[in-house]
Amino acid sequence: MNFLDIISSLLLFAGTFFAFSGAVGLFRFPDFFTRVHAASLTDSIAAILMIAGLLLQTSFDLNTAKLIFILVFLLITSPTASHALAKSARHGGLLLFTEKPTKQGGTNQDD
Amino acid sequence: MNLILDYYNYWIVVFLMMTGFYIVISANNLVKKVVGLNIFQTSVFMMYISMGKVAGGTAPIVVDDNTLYSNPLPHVLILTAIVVGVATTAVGLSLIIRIKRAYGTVEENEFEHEDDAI
Amino acid sequence: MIEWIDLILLGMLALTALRVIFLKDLFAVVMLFGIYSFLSALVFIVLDAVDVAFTEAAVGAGISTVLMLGTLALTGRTEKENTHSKLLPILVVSVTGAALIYGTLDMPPFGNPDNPIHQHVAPRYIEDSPKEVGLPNMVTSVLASYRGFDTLGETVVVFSAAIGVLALLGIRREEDNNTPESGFKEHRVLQIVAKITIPLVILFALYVQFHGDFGPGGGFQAGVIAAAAFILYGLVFGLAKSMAVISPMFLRYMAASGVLLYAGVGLFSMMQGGNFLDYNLLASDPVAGQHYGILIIELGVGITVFAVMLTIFYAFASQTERSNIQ
Amino acid sequence: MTTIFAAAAIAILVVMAMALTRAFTAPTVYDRILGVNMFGTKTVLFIAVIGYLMGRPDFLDIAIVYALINFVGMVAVLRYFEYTAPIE
Repeated sequence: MNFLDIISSLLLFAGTFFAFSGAVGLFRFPDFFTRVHAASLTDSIAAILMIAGLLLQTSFDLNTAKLIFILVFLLITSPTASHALAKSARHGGLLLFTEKPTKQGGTNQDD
Repeated sequence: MNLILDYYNYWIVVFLMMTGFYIVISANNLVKKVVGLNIFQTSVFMMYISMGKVAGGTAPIVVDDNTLYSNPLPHVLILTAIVVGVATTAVGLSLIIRIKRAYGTVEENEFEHEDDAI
Repeated sequence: MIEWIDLILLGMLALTALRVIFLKDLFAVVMLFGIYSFLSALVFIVLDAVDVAFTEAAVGAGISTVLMLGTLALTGRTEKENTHSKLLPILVVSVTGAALIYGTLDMPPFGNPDNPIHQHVAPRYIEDSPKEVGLPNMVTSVLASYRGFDTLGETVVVFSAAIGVLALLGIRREEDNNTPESGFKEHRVLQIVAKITIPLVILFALYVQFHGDFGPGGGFQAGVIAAAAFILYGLVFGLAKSMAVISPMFLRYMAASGVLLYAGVGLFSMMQGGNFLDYNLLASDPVAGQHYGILIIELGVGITVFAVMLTIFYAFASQTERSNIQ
Repeated sequence: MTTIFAAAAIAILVVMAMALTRAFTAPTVYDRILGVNMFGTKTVLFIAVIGYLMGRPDFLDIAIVYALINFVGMVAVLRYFEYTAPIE
């Protein structure tokens, strides 16, 4: 294990930690909007950390370019998807957990 | 124990196949039937790919000499089968849309009782 | 290690398939089917079939999900209560499953290099194709050269699927511009991000098309990825704008010309005095001839698959838009 | 280094399993989509890591396709909701 390997494993470890915390947030937060917040933030930071960890393992070649492409693509699309999802959830009538449910009720069971 | 190690892959694939089969024959809704058909189809693909795997081998793209590669032949067959599979799925789904327009329903037990059923 | 990952992925697949049985909400069924496709592509990667994983991820998870959602928008979202007896299907399924599992006991063990399947044709491909065809990706060599005739058949099947969908659904063109503007009106962020992403995706499709000889990829995958870029455009900006970029009529010519390009290479090699699709005669050097042949027929496959996928999307989307307006 | 990659791969698999559970048992439709989306992005990272674990990192193309298809799928889902109200 040389110096680069140690840095890269630390980055990978941090990335998986954030990914895991995001997944826990998916279950533990009280309403949809807080859950989407947890999921989208940790998605981005996990992608940055893990791909940085992998980047340290490549020599400077095509794989480096591909990893950077993946990172850029994820950083553009993943927050956009979360934003659009949260927006259409708001338009679709989901309520924050602090808001009082209206007559019809704010939650939805779909099973 | 050896038996399980040798065959677990095939067994799970058979299980998936049967799940897809069950959805196809038990579901009422035609869209769900198509999903079941796709699950069945994908598990057949997995069966082929499992047969082509060589333990300790690597993907059949040349790196250097004296490397053990997995069998490329099933990959070729399945690659084209996947594209043909989505083409047939598209035809099936468009048939469903036509059925919906002609009978007003896509539940198979509902147009059995209609008078205008063929 | 890899075996354990394989086992975990297969377990997740089994759970997903089981969950699909009990769901009545068809939207959730389609979502889980998308996950199922993604998971099976992962299994393909673990089992060394990278080209197959590439195709399954693009085709199974992408195009199939989009088409199923389009169908659901027309046919309704919930499955009605099942009136069938559950007993007979369970019986049939367990008997068939037991027979199949009994059958697997006679199969050679999983992953053993001495299995009969690895003794016959495959060694020839693995040992000779890098020399005879000169490409590192054996799957592309076998697909486009050794089994080129087979692949021509598959391309024709894909082409005829487009004909089938067009015959069943047809594509409605919006003649009058009075129809309500489709697309996301209020999703401004999505529109801008889509504008940034689409060129990147098309660039990536071209890379997959022409790098497919050296890494995973090829005409089938590239066609689907390029179609996905235009599908994204159609979804975000509306079908009318997408049809203004590539008209359905042009797509029909494209689909046909791809097949013709493929078959034309075969006829050309016959005129050179060889067999149908014998690329050795396309250039003075056989290996260079193989290169030219594979490049051209992969291009033909890519064009056909792109045009067919986009035509199918147009057909489905014009159905949904029409019913939405009514 | 292989052990580190293996550990990272297993950890991402655990996260994927949690996202899958969320997609199985979601309280609202949107939670289900969120689970599916999270599953997709974690899969991209999983493929990247597993490429290094298997010693063939030149298969990162598949990760790119996953990222792309995940996005297209999300847009298709949101588009579908324009036609059918998600809350009945």
